[in-house]
Amino acid sequence: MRVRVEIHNDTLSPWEELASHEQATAELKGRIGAAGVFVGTMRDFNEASDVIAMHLEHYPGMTETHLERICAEAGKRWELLDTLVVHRVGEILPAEPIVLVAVWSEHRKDAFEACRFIMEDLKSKAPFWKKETLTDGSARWVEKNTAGY
Amino acid sequence: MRVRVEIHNDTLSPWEELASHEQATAELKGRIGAAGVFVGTMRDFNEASDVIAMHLEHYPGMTETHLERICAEAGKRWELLDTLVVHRVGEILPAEPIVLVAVWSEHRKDAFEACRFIMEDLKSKAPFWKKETLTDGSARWVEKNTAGY
Amino acid sequence: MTVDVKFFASLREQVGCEGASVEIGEVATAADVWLAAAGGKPMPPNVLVAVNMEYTDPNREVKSGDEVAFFPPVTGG
Amino acid sequence: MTVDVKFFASLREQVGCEGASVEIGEVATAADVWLAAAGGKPMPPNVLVAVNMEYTDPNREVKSGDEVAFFPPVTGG
Repeated sequence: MRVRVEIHNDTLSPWEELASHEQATAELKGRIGAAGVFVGTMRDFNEASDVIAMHLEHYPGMTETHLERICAEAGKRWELLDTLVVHRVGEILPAEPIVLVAVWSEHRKDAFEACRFIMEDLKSKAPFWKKETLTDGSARWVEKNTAGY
Repeated sequence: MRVRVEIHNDTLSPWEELASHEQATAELKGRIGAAGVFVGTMRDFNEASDVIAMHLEHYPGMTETHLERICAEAGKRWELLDTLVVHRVGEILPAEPIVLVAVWSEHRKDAFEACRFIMEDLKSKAPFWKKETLTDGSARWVEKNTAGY
Repeated sequence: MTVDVKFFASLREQVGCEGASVEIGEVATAADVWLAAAGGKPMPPNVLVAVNMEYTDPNREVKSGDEVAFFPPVTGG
Repeated sequence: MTVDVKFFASLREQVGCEGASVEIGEVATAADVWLAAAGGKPMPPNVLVAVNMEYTDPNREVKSGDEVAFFPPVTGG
């Protein structure tokens, strides 16, 4: 199973990212029957406040390793051909994508379940932290991610 | 909630389709926090045989209505902002995408669950039928879709 | 009365007919329509029935002008 | 022995320090490293601990040269 994990400061264009990733993995063509994809995007509203910007911090080294490990774990639990995780860090504006998780498999059950599994682990364990800037200019750390199940 | 259902003969480029769909629904920007996407692709192998081509038939009128209704039903069960279903019919070759289901919502639970719900209903109830052409030139109807849970 | 009948996919090939306009008595079920339209072939047990593009069961009564469709298990996606 | 300490996110702001090289006795747990590095502030109960980029618990013994990181609940994705 292929695994690709990327963390970067640049704007994330999930659909372009997926198109170029599939071009780079053309040897899987014909074997893939299903792709399960999740994109998380910054909203302009969170916990009763209007949010105008966000800073995303990570733990260089640990974050990548953790994400690669969870993709490998997904590959043990389900029959997967390829997994891709791309996560932004740095300054992010509302409506900008934050994270892309994609999983390719022969059958749809594996793609659906593994994509959600990776995303839930990312939200609950991968070392990332968000600090939001509100309309009045004040900043606050997001304290906890909501449960996904 | 927005619903868009399309059935067509042309090649389906799911990532381009998603990019242009999001451009056309820009009024949702800032509210969307999650997108759940599924792409089903033709494999070159099915039920122990190499498959070289497929013909996909549908019931014009009923198929569209059924898909619109299942999107509406998903919108009742989950908090959704937008749903998109694009399905190909006609002649399809291995590695070509067959179906795209996409769901946009504020929170990830809704996107994951509604996307899978729509896809499972599509596989089990939407009037589409596949006829496969094998390497020896013979053709066979696919008799049943596999379970997705 | 007259109803419109459609057959899809493998069923169309088995019956040898894509669609037909069928004359039938005033009180008739979808199953009666099958018998009138399918040339005496018994209806396979897994056949799906739609009347006016809505799933229904073979015992559903049909009305004049209804579109009655028969098809095998679906295999899209 | 010496260990490398890192603080992230709100914890970095609370402690007022991003990272430090800390001298500590030969037998020490991650919690001991916190006490030595955080200027006497007690460790908040929900703090996560990683040694050499692996999650662990505060009672884990550390070795010379280890990288010991403390951070609040994660909020990525």
